[in-house]
Amino acid sequence: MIRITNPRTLIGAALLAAGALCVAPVQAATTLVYCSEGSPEGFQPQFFTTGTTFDAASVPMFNRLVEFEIGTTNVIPALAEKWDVAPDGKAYTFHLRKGVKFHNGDDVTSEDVKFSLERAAGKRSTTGYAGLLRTMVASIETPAPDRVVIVTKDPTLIVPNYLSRALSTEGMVLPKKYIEAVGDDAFGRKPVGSGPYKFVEQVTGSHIRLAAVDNHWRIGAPKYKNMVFRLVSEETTRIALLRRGEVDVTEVSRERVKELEKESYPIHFRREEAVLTMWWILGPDGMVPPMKDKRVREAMNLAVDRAEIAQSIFAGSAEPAPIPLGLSWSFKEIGLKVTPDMQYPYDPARAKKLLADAGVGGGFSLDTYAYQLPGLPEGKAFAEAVSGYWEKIGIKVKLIPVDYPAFRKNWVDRKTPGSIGYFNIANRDWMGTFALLEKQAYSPSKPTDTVNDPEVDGMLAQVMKQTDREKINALMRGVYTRIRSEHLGMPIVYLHSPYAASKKLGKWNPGSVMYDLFFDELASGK
Amino acid sequence: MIRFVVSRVLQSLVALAILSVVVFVLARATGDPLQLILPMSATPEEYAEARHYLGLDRPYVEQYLSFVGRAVTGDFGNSLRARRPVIELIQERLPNSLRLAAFAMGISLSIAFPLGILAAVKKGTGLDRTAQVIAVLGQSLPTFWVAIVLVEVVAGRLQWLPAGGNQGFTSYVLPGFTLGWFVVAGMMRLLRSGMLEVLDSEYVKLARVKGVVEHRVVWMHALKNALIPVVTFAGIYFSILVTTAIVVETVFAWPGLGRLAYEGISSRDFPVIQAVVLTTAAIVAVVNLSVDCLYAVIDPRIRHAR
Amino acid sequence: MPAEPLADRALPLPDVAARPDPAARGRRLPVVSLGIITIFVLVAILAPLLSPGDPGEQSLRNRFKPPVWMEGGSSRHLLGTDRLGRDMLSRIVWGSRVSLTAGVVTVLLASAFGAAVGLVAGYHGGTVDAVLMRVTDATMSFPVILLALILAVTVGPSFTNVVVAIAVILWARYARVIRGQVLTLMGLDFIAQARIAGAGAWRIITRHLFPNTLNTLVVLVTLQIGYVIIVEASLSFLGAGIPPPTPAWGSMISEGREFVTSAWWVSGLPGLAILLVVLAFNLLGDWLRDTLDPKLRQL
Amino acid sequence: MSVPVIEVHDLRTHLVTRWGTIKAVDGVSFSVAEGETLGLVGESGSGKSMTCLSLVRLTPRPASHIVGGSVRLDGDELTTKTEAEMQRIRGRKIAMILQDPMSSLNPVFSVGMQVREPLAMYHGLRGATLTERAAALLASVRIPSPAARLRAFPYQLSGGMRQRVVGAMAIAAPPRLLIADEPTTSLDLTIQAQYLGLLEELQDRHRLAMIFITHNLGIVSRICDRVAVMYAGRIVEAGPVRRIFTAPAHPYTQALLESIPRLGARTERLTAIEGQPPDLARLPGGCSFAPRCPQVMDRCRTEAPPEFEAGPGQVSRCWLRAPAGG
Repeated sequence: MIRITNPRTLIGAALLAAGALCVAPVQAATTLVYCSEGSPEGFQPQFFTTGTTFDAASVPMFNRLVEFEIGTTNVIPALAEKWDVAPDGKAYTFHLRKGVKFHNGDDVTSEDVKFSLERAAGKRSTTGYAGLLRTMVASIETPAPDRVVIVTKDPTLIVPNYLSRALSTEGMVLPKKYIEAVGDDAFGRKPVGSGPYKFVEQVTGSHIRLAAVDNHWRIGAPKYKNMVFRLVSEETTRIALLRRGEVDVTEVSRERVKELEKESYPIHFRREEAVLTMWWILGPDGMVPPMKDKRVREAMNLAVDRAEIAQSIFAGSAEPAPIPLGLSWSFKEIGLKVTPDMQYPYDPARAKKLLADAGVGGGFSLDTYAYQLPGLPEGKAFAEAVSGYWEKIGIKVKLIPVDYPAFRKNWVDRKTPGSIGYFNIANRDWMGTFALLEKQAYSPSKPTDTVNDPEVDGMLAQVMKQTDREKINALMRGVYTRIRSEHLGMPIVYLHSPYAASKKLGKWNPGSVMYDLFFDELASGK
Repeated sequence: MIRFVVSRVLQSLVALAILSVVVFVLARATGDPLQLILPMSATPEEYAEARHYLGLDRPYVEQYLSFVGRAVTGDFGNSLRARRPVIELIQERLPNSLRLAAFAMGISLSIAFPLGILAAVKKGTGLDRTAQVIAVLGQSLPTFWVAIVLVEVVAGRLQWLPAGGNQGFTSYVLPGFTLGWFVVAGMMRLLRSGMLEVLDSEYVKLARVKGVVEHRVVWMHALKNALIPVVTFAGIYFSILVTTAIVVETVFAWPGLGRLAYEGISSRDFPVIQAVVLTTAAIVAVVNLSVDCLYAVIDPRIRHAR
Repeated sequence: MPAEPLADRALPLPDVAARPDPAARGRRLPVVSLGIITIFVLVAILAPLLSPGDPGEQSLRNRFKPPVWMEGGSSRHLLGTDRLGRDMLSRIVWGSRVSLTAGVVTVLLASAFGAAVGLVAGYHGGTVDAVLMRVTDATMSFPVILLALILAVTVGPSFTNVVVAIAVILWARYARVIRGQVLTLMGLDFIAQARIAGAGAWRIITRHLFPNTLNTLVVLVTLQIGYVIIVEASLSFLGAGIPPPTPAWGSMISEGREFVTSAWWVSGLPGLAILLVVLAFNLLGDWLRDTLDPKLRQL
Repeated sequence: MSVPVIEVHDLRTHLVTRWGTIKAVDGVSFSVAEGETLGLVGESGSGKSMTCLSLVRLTPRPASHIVGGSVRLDGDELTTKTEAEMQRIRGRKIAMILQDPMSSLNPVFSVGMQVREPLAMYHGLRGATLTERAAALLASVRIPSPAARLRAFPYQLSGGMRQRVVGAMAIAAPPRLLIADEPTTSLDLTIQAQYLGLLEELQDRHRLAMIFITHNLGIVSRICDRVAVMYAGRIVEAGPVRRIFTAPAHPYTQALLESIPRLGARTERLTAIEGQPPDLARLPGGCSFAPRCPQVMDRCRTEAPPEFEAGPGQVSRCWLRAPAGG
């Protein structure tokens, strides 16, 4: 017969648990709080690929060799003050800014740049464009601590663009000595960069806290001493946080913009941030019937009322898009003129006729995957709406809700040819656009194709070898013209992404460049 | 008593072992995590290499045994997504989950107690029926909807309480209430019928006959007896709290285990899924065990048996 | 000498005065609950007749039309339209079919399996009991929502998967409760009688044990139909519920949750439907429990 | 006889149920003097327990109400007292021993806690004195090693022992009136006899007035001075024990006595009372026993009989006892 442990112990434990509620510091006015939907995977720019990882925290923490000018795709100096190209076009020399230090006090040297680029091209790298880096770069030399030379195998134009924000995070410079001393895992837990803000803490699933360094060449004396990234997946909650003044900037969905505008919260748009485009999953040998027939592809394009979708599903924060995979920023750069007649009209009658001509007037069955994507909370509603339009021309649509990873597997495995998927492709400059086309429209190598067309393949193959911008532009124009005229995909709308800000935030241009919200402008004391 | 505790511990361990197999299989059924880790352009060789690096190319039995072997020592491997030891992630999240669950338990008890006792004492009156409807309401509305309405109204419009995250004590109120209200009905039911039975018993009658004041009759003589069934079910409530928490954590941006599980599933992060399910189950087992002990504290008949 | 107590043969007079029954007496038949359930069941059965239109027909131009009694509402859409311009009334009517079926089917599956396990475990005892109960324990400690999420990402969300995912966890509860009851019953004389009379295991389980657990089953089933409907709604919220475009109440509320302030009816009306039905089932269950078996308070 | 401790006059308690209003206690009058024991007999539901609960105003609420009559304790009217005043009468002045010793002790509290409670309440005792007095109280009901028993929990005691504890609590004040509601039903025969002996001893010691509710006429004959027979909420016959047993006046009393199996008497079968027990919600207009009465007369069905004198100190509510021409 044994007496049970003192009941007070149990009760005491419960009280302790209830009482030990952690007390968070009060947000001072010197803190900028940004509220994000997704949670970052970690802080290793070369190991992770999700956009949220970099939106959230990496940009203020790290530096790249070069940057984009805000609101444009012009490459401007950053960590590298200037750079020159060898006459043969095969060696780029970057001259590093002097006196830049990592947050742990180490100097930023050419060794760090080399280390970072090699890490980005290395085996564990998962950045989307590591492959390109591997094939392009012959060697990286460090003739002096403030000078790094990238030698390429072939003459190329793309090195500076490549290292900017055009693509991904390859260009971010990490501290070699620190990483080699503490190892990857420790770096992931406590990252060190050379950006205007340094890492303070991360509470996974809750927030990331950064603190400003005293004075930084990018922003001068910081306006905000701290930057906090809060992770809140539910929109209603993000908006409530904004209303309560707990956050300064938050991602919102397009449908709630009007409501917030009415309450006079400033809304900042990243205009044409992405193009929402749909495509047919290819079979092992390309397009399958009935989509093999150009008329069916055109019919499906004509059946969708893009203006109405832009107005209703995207609450007016979108514009009809004319060209499949058409990244609009590059159009200017490559000299592609988009004329009104390139826009698909909403013409269900003609769509029906086209289907009849193609011998599928009685309709056919079609699987459409429905999923949400980061930046596309309307995903499922959008898929339902488009399916509704197709139903109206007699296509029997089966909506298959999945999460994106499951869809991606279907897409890449090509197990369900003919079914429909979509993506909000981030807008890019000409270099990024080429990379996208190479990834999704160049059939020889990739499982991720959405276009399988010998003519397109031929033109893209030439772009890779070309060093003359004019010729590249002409080829790219050709690719887009071909894709449009063959209806090799269904462009739907360009998306503007709204960010709601607190009333006291002030002027801010969030730009439109992927992976960067230009917090520098906000934080800048300049 | 020792025998009793030991056999309960053994039973829990067996259940956990069964669960570990199930969760191991299920986690692998979710799909290939490499699809998400590697870039879309990855070659088959890169896949093979990553698979080997992550130990996913070993036979399943071997994977399972090493999983169990290490799990016993608290090593759940590295998260495939965050590339950090899973145990670290759990350690970060678990306290938040436990605190929220404890708080929610507190809230639901503090609603269920007065309601249950009131309903029993005023049995059959309008008060009784109102109390029951209030309790059952919590169970009749989808938790996420209650949560969203609370966030929108109480946090967003009235601005009384924080909307999300763990920003100190006040942050507990809304999620705690949402979660707590969901289980009030069950607890109140137990208390009410327990109280009714007890209030009707001979010993309560005797207490009254002895001239004991009514509030002492209710709160002292009757309540301790009526508590027994409530305590017995604390384990079940706790597990309901922990699972329902996924929804509440999502709405209130609460960095708890539920969100971790959700993120783990959406990124096919096996080690995380496995660890969360096992941790949850272990917690439920521990709670059940403590409940059995607490039960013995309350009811002398159990304490002295065996 | 003291005589045999008279009480032994005392006439079976209803002993109202001395011992008022704890809960059962004085509680009227829950007319309101029964009424609500009957109405919704009828709506579900007669959905094709009652629904004013096709629940799937979209009209983006007519999105977010308010119900008829509000400003801007029209009699074409009595309860307004949702974000895709679909008729709310039609969707709620058809949704009753989906949600009620999901609730009922899930609970029936779970109770059938759970009761079987409980009966077998309780009857056989010993190793069989120990093994079955450990499996039950393991099942009970597996979070329902996690399992459903895993199933949803594995084989895709669907009506069947939702039903299966919930039932696969829910049965354990029935097994536990029924086993407990069977253990008590096994100690009673009539089981011994049946054994003496030569009844086999099957006969004892089906003829003697099962009927005696029916009350419990009925109460538990009633109480849990509501629970299942709520869990399904939560799954919809997490993207693992009955998928669109099937009109299920849970997914309707979930889809409409962003518009709580701007177009409350999109989530509010299906929310009201769920509230009414679940509340009705819960109150009915409470009443059944009090009436059929006041001892069943742990259900 | 000496001064009555309790005087009940025309007490009426009604019970509202879903079948209608039941007159559970319908005009009951009696009195009990110091040191006297009144036996209250009748079938289940005849209103015995309700009568006693009405005395301490603990009838089930909210269903029941005392609608009329008076209850005087040492001349003090109880029906008009406030609840708080009644609280101070219960246990202190009127104590009760309930039927089931197995369930009259709270299973989750120790015997000591439960015995100390009334002592603390009535006498304001605290600490060691309290424990001492509690032990003494247990000793006074012949519980061996009382100090040890105080630490025990109810389930560790036998039924007889538990009923002694209940008895001890009842005399903690000590009260003026002790109501024992079938205190021995669940005890076996030898224990029953011991317990009855104990009760008699306690009564003598404290000069208690006692009401003893029972079905068991054997017990009545052993310890009661007077008997009141209840049927359907009324006392149908009352009188000294000897009179009732030797010359029962009411046909119901006669039937009750006949139904006792006498030791040694080899009756072929027990005489049961014929007919259905009365439905209290729908009592017949006249005598409630009329439907089952073997000697029923026309008058019985229409008019309720008043009390008639049936012998020295004996009254009966039966038309058979009506004086001729009455």
